Amino acid sequence: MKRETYLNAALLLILLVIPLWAQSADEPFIITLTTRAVIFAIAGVGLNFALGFGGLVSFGHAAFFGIGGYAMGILAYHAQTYTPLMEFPFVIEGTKSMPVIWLTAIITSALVAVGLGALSLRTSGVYFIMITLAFAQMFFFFTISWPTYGGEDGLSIYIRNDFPGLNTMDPIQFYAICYVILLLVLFFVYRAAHSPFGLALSAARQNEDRIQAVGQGPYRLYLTAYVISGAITGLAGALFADLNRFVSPTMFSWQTSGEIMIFVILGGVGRVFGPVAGAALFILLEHQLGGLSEFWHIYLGAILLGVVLFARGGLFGLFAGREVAHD
Amino acid sequence: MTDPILDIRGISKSFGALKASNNITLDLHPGEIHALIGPNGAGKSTLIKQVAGGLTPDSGTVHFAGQDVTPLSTAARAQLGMGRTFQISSLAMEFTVLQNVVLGALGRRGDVFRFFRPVMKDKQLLEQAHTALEQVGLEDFHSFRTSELSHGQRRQLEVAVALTLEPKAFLMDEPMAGLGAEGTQRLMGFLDGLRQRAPILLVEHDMDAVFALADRISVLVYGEIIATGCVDDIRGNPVVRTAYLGEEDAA
Amino acid sequence: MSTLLLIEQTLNGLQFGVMLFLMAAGLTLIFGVMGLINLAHGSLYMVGAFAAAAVAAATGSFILALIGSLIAAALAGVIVEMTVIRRLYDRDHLDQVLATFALILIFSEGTRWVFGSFPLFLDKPAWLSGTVMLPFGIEYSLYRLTIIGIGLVVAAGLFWMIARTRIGIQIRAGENDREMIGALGVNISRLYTLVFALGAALAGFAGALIGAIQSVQVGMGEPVLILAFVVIVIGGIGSIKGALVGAILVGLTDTLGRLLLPQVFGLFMEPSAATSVGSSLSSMSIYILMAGVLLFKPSGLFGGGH
Amino acid sequence: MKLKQLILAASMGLAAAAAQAEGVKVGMITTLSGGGAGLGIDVRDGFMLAVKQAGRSDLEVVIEDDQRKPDIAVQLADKMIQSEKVDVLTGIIWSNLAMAVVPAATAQGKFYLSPNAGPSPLAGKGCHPNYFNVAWQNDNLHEAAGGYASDAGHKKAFILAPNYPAGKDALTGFKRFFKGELAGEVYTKLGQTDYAAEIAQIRASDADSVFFFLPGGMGISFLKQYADSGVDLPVVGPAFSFDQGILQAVGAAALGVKNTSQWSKDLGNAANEAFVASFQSEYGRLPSLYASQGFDTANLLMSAMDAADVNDQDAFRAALEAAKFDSVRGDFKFGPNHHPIQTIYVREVIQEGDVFTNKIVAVGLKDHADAYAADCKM
Repeated sequence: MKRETYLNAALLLILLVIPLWAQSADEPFIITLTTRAVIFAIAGVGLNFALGFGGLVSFGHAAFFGIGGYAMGILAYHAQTYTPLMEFPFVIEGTKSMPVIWLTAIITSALVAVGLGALSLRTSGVYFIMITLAFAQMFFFFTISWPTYGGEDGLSIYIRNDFPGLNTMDPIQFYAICYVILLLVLFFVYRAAHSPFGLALSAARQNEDRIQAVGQGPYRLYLTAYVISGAITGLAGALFADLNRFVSPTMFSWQTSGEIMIFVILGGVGRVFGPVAGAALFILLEHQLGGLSEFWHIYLGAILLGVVLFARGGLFGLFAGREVAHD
Repeated sequence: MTDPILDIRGISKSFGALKASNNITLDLHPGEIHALIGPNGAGKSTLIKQVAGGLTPDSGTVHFAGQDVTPLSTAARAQLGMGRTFQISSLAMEFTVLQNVVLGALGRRGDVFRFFRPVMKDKQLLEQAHTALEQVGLEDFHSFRTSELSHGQRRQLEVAVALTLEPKAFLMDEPMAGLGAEGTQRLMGFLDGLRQRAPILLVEHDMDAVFALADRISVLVYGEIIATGCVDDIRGNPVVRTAYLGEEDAA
Repeated sequence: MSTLLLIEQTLNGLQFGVMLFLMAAGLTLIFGVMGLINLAHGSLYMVGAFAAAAVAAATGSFILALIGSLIAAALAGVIVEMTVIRRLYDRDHLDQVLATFALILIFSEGTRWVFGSFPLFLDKPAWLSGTVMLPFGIEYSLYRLTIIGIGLVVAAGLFWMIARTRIGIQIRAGENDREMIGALGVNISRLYTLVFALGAALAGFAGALIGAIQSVQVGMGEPVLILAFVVIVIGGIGSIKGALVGAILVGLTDTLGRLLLPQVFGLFMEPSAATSVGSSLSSMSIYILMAGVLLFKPSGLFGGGH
Repeated sequence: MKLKQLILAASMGLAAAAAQAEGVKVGMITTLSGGGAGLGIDVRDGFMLAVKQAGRSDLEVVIEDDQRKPDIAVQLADKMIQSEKVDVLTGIIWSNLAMAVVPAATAQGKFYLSPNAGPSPLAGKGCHPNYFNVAWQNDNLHEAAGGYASDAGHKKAFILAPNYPAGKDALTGFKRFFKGELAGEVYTKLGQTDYAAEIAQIRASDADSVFFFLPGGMGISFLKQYADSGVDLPVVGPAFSFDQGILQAVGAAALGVKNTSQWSKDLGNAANEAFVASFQSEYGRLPSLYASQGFDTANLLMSAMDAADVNDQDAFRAALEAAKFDSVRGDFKFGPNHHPIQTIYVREVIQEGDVFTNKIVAVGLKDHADAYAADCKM
């Protein structure tokens, strides 16, 4: 067996044991913190699909994270205030149902990703990094100045949305939902990485001439990867909004894009489970360093710098060695 | 005589004042190896790009298998059956040897937008891949990472990938470059047989190889075809001797 | 709306653009020569402003403060280049983005640690205060006019340096072919440090100039950084000429957009809604401009093959 | 998790006569790092000064930094409620963070005392019996500025604010009390630092006065550029751009500007004089508006602790409503929606030696309540 497999299993186990322990020790906040890590992990897995497998360095994934968040915020807000979302040409009501919200988040993010991706993928390299950043900034400034849904104040949803048969306000039950979604997303991404599409996408990242020479255009591959990536990150955004029962334009900020990128790089670019490790480590650092000093960002910066300079390949690179080719 | 598979009709391409391709006409018939030679900077790479796609000529057309492919992308031309190998190895270096060849077979089959089936367990693809590896003699190396291959092995792998595409014609850009004498011999033997499966447009520096293999030779100098003919014609052509071979001797 | 206002706003747009150019020039040089995306460029801008504020507080001289900003930012640039940046040249953009993002965190919190959480005081000198009358009865801030002047002089100096001096030749060589400058017998690592220090000094200088009419505070660099990136992407990364054109374009779009968009919407909407929609759109205007440029020229207006 | 939760239990064991069986645990979520940290630090220092002076053993304060990020604030509130099991929350500076935290906290039966933010939904339809605002409703200072501008005889005002909800509230508040007409109304980009375009519009308009709400660095930038523009119309604004923390960074550019505040360091009551002196000796700087609000919040809380047990929510709420403490603002009482009814003063920026500060020059609105109280049903 490969070491990477052990590491993957260990990660999933840790994420299972910690909340269970916290539940028995009556430390609900630890559960909330772990939920946060799991949701960030989903966002990171989403970005990793474009960045790790497709080599698309998107500095604007906050756009999808935010869209997912606002999908939740807007639907739940209308349900909360008993006002229809839209009356013409047909009535759309708000909803408090999580599955409906997730589906909306996924579809909306995917649609936006089709548009943004189709435009952004005309560029490459630094230009791609910057145009994705610019699109996310457009969403950021738009939501800040768009009064209907709270502008910069954001939207508060007082009670978490519903999932059939569960009490979502109970931290451990909400955690269970997020954990299962993470598992599903990981399963999908793992399969996709080893599928025909995954092989072609990876080849396109390594060598565009090669993929063209075997008769496949890289643009469609990239666009598909970008859309899937955006949809997953959008789903994470909806969960994040439900965790906080709150959405605001901060979800669209460029720092959010940077953080999602950090999860991926900390964990290991192109490793299916990399972002899970990265997000968990990030939350741990934030939590531990925050207690050390008011100036804890300095330490965070130093650690990030250390990872980039000396631990290439992130945590997975450190513990599982160079990626083994899949046979 | 049969219709040519590849028919390049009067293509020209300029970069500013530089005429990289000047009214080039060239064709490739079934069963032949047509070699394209010329000194450095003659415009061979520019010509190959216009044939394979990626660079649109200013004027003129490229016909392939009876179809005008001038407006088509590289990928579309490959789909039609243009099997290309590159001057500088263009392989997915992180992949294993087998993955690279499976990629070729997959590209040929065309169903890349499948997200759930493990591609490396696809019997049909694996079979085609292994066959191609055997043909170029790389079967023993199938589990090697591509970046671990020697220069010559990468060349062989490029050919193997091109084979999986079951092309109607091969476009080979200096496949012998960097191969040792033994490697060159082996590849030459292989190409010799290959021409029966599909004709080859061969851009090559190695004169011995060209004269030994080619059915016809075209000489490209300063963006123009100065001569086309069989090996003996070219050998005896005084224009070619001064413009090209003489230069080669001096160097 | 009067023509006078339009002219004054155009001057404002020009001043804003020229300031952005000081930032963007360094950024684009560093990318052109070393192939490095430096997110921490905004931090150097901040370092310049804080150094100027500290020197001005100690000496009371604005000129000394400007010199202090140049030295401090260049020094910070040299230190960062030699300790961190140097290791990033042959990494991919992803590593560069993350590492320089980490540098932002370190710079920002470090500055707050040293100077505290409250904004610092930095003012223009008395002899640059007040307004001047320009032709056609335009009353305009002397200081802003000075910034435009300084910016144009710096731009001219940069063009001269690149076109005429030894170091300029090396920079151009580096932009075209990174291996070639090694072959020319140039000490590459010294050239890189020099270019980085030059970019840093320009950013710090901009920070000091602008700090005098804005607020010297932690985090002041990031908004400018993003704008500077927009500028160089529009202009074409690596091109000084592109940076200048892009900077002026962004400066004018932003300034005139803020003035004109609400008025345009006022033509067919009620006033407060027009103000609101117009302002929203104008805050997005430069990003729309950038997306538009990239759609038609995917490597910027003057972009080469990067 | 260890150091920052500066847990401050008092040293003196001899508490007041009405000591309770068990103490009160307060969770303070405020901005201590990144941009805008100065405000949070002032609130914290003001609050902790009052706690220290009282020297109680039954009051425990847990402090956390929200980094001015709503999601972090929500997470910290969860932590305070779930793990720390606090009784009372306080500390949030920004309206958007308050909107993220307060409704959920009060819904879970916690008291929330706002030392700064007062978004309008929480004063109107979204009010809650457990939510008390010790500072002001967001519109208050702007309303006073509008009132003052009319009193001062200004007929045409040019008004500007950032394009976000608090900015819109500000202009609405100003217009509510300003009797003249508007020469222009401009929304700027949030975080904008260059105001040349807006100043040019002011110059081109026929305004006779300028009102602006630009908190933090935006206000510093605006004032410096305005002072240099040659436009010399009188300026009115809320106290946020003129508080002690940033006035030094603006410098002489702010001299003479009128600003409205419910507090000023020269307010002549005994509690305030003692507060200013002790704050200065404790921290070596002059207190700001925010520090005074933090100080008042702590004293309000402790006055309620003296009167009732926090576990008896109704009694504790009644004790908070009574507001029996010596506010540094002089008289202090709550309206029906738990927002202050207070006098708002007009201050002028002056120079005292090397230091720029404010002095009271007029009363803006006396015993002013907010406009949303009628919407509050509780």
